[in-house]
Amino acid sequence: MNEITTLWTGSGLFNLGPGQFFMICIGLLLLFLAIRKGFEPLLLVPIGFGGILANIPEAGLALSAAENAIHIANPDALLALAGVLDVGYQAGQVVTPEVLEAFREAYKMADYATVQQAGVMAQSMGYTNGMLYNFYTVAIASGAAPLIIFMGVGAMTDFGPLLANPKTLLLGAAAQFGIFGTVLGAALLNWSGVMDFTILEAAAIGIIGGADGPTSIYVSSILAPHLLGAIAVAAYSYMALVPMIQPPIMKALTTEKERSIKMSQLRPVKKTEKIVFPIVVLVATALFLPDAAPLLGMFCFGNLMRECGVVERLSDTSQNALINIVTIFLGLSVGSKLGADKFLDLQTLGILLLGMAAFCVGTSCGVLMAKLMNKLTKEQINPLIGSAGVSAVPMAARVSNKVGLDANPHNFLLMHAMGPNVAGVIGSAVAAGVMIKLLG
Amino acid sequence: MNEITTLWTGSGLFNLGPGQFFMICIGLLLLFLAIRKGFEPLLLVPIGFGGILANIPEAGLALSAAENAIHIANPDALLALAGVLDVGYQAGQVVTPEVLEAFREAYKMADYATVQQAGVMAQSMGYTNGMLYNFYTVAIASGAAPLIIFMGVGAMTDFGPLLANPKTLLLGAAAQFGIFGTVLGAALLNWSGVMDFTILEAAAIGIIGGADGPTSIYVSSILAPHLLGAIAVAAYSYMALVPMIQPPIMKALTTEKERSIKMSQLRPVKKTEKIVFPIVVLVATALFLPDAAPLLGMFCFGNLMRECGVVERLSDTSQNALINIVTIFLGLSVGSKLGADKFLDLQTLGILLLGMAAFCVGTSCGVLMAKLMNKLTKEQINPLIGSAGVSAVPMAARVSNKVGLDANPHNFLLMHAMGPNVAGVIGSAVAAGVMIKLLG
Amino acid sequence: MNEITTLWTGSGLFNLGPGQFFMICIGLLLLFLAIRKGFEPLLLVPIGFGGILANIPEAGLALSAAENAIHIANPDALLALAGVLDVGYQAGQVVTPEVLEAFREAYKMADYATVQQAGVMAQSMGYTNGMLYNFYTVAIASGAAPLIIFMGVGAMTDFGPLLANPKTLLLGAAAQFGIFGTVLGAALLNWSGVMDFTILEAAAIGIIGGADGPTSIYVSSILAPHLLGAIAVAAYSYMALVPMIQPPIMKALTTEKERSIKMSQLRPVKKTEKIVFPIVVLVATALFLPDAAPLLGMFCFGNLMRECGVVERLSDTSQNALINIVTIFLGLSVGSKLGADKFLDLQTLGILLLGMAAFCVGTSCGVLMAKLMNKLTKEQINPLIGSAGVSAVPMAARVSNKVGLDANPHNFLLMHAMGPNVAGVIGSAVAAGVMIKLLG
Amino acid sequence: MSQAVDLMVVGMGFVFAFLVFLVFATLLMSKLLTRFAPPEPATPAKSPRAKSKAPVSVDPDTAEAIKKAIAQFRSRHKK
Amino acid sequence: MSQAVDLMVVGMGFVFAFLVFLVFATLLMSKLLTRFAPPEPATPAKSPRAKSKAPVSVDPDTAEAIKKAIAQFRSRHKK
Amino acid sequence: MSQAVDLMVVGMGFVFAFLVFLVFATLLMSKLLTRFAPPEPATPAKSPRAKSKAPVSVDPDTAEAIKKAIAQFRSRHKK
Ligand code: NA
Ligand code: NA
Ligand code: NA
Repeated sequence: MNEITTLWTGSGLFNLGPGQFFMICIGLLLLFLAIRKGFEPLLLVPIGFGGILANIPEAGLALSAAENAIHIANPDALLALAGVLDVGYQAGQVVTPEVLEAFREAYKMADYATVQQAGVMAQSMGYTNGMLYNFYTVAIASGAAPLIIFMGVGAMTDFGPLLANPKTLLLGAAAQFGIFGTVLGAALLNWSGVMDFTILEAAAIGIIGGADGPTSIYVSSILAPHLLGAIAVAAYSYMALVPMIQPPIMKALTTEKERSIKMSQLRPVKKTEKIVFPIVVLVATALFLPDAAPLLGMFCFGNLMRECGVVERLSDTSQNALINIVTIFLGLSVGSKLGADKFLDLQTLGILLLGMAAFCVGTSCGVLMAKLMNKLTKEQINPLIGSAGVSAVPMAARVSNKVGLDANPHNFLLMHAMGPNVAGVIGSAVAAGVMIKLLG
Repeated sequence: MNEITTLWTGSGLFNLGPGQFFMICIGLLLLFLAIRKGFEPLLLVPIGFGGILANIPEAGLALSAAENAIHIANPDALLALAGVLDVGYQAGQVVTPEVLEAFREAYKMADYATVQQAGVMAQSMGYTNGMLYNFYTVAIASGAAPLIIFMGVGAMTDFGPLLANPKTLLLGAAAQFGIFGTVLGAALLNWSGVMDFTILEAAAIGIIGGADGPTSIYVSSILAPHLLGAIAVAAYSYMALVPMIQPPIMKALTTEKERSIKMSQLRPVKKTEKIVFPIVVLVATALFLPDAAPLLGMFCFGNLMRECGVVERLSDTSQNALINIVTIFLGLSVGSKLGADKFLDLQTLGILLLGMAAFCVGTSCGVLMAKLMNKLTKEQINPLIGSAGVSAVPMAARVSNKVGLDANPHNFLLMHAMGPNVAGVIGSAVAAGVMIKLLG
Repeated sequence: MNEITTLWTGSGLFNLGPGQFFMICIGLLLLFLAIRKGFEPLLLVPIGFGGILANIPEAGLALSAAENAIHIANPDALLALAGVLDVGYQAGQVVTPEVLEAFREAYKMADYATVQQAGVMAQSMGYTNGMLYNFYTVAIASGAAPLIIFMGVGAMTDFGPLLANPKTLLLGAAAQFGIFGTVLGAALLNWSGVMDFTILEAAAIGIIGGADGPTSIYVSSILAPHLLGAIAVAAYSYMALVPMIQPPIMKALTTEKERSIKMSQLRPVKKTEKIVFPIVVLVATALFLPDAAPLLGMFCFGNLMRECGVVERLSDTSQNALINIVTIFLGLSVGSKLGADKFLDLQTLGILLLGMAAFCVGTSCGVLMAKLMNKLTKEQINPLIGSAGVSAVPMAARVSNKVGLDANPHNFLLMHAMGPNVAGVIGSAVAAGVMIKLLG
Repeated sequence: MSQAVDLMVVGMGFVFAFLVFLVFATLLMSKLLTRFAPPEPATPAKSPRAKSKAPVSVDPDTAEAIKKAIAQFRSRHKK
Repeated sequence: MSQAVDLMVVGMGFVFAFLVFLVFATLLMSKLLTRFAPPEPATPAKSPRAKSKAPVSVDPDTAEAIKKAIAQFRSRHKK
Repeated sequence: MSQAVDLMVVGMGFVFAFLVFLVFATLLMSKLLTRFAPPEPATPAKSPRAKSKAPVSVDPDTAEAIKKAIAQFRSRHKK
């Protein structure tokens, strides 16, 4: 019976390519790391699962209708698309892999209007967008999901420790050196001919050093969407590795005596200060860096909802139902970018290496900045809280606390480290705004 | 005053057709059954209400902008649409009911690109999509809502009983005979000339026998969207009737002695087994039936979130806020397909009859399969749990338990019946995938 | 370095216009009123914050891709848009402010198809829709957000007091005189030449008198979207001012003796009555005013979910997670309409004045209607509950209660005032339907 | 101008007509339900939207206290 | 007609094949996990969807009672 | 390459400038609020995101226990 052939030739077993097989293994590895090792599970479980779904052969879940039409390679459909995509394909021509590659390449290079038109044409011929492709379009391509998550993060953030000691903002600034240093590193790799990175790609990779998931995803969705999968995976993996990456660096850059510095207790902060602070940040953004307005605006909005005390309902929802819903779809959408053709590339290796470097540089600069501040002002700060400036809230602050306790079992740094920790969130959003302004 | 005429000629009383009146009564009946008789209220309350809304005369809530433009029959608008839809209508021509019918028919037959173009044109002339039409587009036409609900169902499903006794998967397989038997029945009706059903329609109707709401809606949205309303109503109604439909069949096919078979207690299941199982199902799907990947993928994703224990937040949200929100819009959207012109058709009668047959056949095959398994293996299973293979979770399992208690008041079958019950969900998703692969 | 110039010429400080500065202050004022004075914070916090975001110079958060392209004024982009928008602009022509104004004007006047085409073209050239513009499109332009909020309001409304004393529906009818009186007022202002208002604008402004946020937003999104920002701000501000606006009017129109009238206790209401009532309202809407079907349909649907007792899950979600999520985006979207060019206009002043008048007229007519009813029937009602007919649930009912307690410390009117209060919601939805029917 | 007058007359007329109809429909409904529907315990007319006015949110402190209370209750229960 | 027969044969065949495969895959998985995975406290097989059937919603009355109980507990705790 | 160097210099410069501005703006804000705003009970600086780290989810067992505790509390309360 014909039907059996259809089922067999359409099965995954028949079509599984080595790249897809490898990527499914990567997806399973991410699930393992998330579930057994506790690597940022809220994001890596959906990302890993989405990555597996995206690599199921023939399912085309991560492809648009036009990409599915090209994959299925029906001659009539190709002929119709050839006109739209401006590919030299004629009626009756044999459909070789080279021809399909030409279609794929043309689609990848096409502008917005052409992509739209190809989509309408493919849908008219009965092809449909894959589920993950739809999720990606709605959640990430629109820019909405990272911003909504950032709003929720704002609603979960307490700026109290930062307000009690505002100069820790400078630690959050210093740690952003990881971002720009990485851009330089990527440019160096490119200049030396080891790897190919455009300046846009370099900037998107650098933002991994911000240690802030939604910011990384937002920036790379604008500057380098094709690297989004690798960048998001690197960002969340390294954030999970913070307790392993940071302590050796922190110890290498500080003396036992510095690590034992006791900081004075934080002053109490008034409710009004907490209410006004997000508005101050918003106004500063409006005045100096409008391109950071989406990220910092939503962040401040979430924080204002939290602190103002009159919209508990909205604050609760943005911290719970809304952020959870968006996280599910954001994760699956990121997974849709883990297709074998996009991920299995030398660039991914570069991204992983540079991302790691970014973390290390950011950590170091935070610690060194703290030591520099100690040179300049009388009131001493424990340099261990400098490493918290990379953000990775609240993991990095806990690391500062733990390393501090190792040096002095009575020295609790957690509260002090929360200041640079949340400052790091602002810092990397500012860095993101600068990148988008200068390159976007 | 002119305004009074406008109000009166635009009122429902003035325009109410017999079909609309009848369908509003059907909507009220569904509400009555849901509220007073407890027929699957979570779905039938929104569906019934949506059905009433869809049949409010002149409101056009279930119509697209282009359909609304055709309904209002402004000559200029018709002239503009005539070009797009390729209808032979000329400036100044009298707008007879036949002309409007020609427009409607052309719109129904139009491809995706034409529908888009007609929509843009109608919206340019000030017509708007009805509220329910928008809901349908976003929730069902995109495929999203049934899949998200399936994710939530996955997050609510405990595979423990199935893992303790995996061979009950076979009962879930046998019960799917209801699906394919119904396809055959529909084809027979068509062949004998009693009713007209294409093979696509037959397949969409058959899936009612899967006793799984979201699967039915997903499949019919792909294979036969014009029957979606009737199919969804039939599926949920019969699921509610399971306690009435199944017991007589179960008793007719089993002896008192068989019904009294006591099953050994289920072995405890390890947490790790529960975590790995959804991944096993996903991999099996990827290898053998990529077309079931959206349904089974989302189902397994939901279940993995539930069992992995590290994403409680996401699991809770997908079981509560998210599934509830999507259920509301899914229900209203299904209701939008209860328009008089689509529902009041001989086909609907056929759907109701065939759907009922599907349930009966599925139940019978589940029970008979259990008896067959008892013939082949030593460890006896109570054939009453076979009927639970149709899914209709957890109603069918409860029916098994209740009928079992009638035969032996000390025999609790609930846990044993949950195995085939959840196996039935997988079984009908697999059947759905086969249909989509071979016909979609 | 070139980059510094880019940052400086792109900064808010460099580009801030006086209009934007003023509107940011308005946004801050709204936040102050919401947070410190408790002015309808659930809406005014998001609206105020959205208003600030919308006025951040150069960020273009409230602009579409095409508007952003026009703002940036790249000659190539303008040339491409000139063809679509039919603006007389030629290659090489100097881009003067007048030219840009011509583009803006053409875009504002363009029909749906042209706007779509300009959007695709602008996106092809790399411009993107602002975040708030996207929110507005999805939440308000589609009509979805106000309707979903209305569903939630329905799920929060108890019609018990109204059912116990149905003739209080008449008080809810009388208070709608505020709506139509305001339309007349706006027409008078237009006729006398003081201000320019079309009849559509007059109708949209009048609905402020309905004292119902979602209804106001829904109606103005259909009849006068350019006034939506001012209308929503006026509606919510005056609703917050109800405790200040109403008491003097109520006292002026009643004698001490009338205010002391004691009303007999409300009869208990059966559960079934509460279940059937929303269906009665729905059927009445279907028969007499299909154009009110979206608003009243969703309202009744929410109320049915609340009362039917079998879909608690859905009712809870629509009262909590769903309405909160939608409120956040509705608020931000309304804020996107607080752009300086739209808000800083003589019309806004007119809207504020007329809105205030609408509230006063509505309050008066409610009270006078109660007095008239006392003339005609034997069973006396306290005229203070008449003012609750403007809706503004539950604030207006509390005001009735408070003014009543001033006159007679043992006279609790709260329950009695809830009847006209919820009747006012129905009344203004009916008025909205009439407007949309006659003018939409 | 005359359009606004017409709108007011027709609009207010319609609003009144609709709500008067609703008064009678409601009275009729209540009468029918009282006569034909099975007797049930009537619920007293409560304040609308009351539910939403008191959202039950449990703060961390309270949650902790609850947990302690439960632990205590359980330990007592076992004895 | 013959298409429907084919669909039934192939479809049911595939469904059975898939689920039989799943039976063996599951048995194998359980065996492997029992052998290689670290021992853990096994959870008894519970009713599916049970969680959703009993949504823990706290009504205002209960909430108030909880708060009182906690207040009482706290005051006792201090003594 | 030179573009990357420029980006680093300008970028880090801007980040520092922005956050230094924010330090002074914050200090000024705190000073103004301390001087002009009405005195209020200051809240101690708490751990950020703490709320989300301890999501109050009540499992069925606990819920049941709560209900029992409440019932017990109520019956004692009546006495
Ligand atoms: Na950071
Ligand atoms: Na099934
Ligand atoms: Na009103």
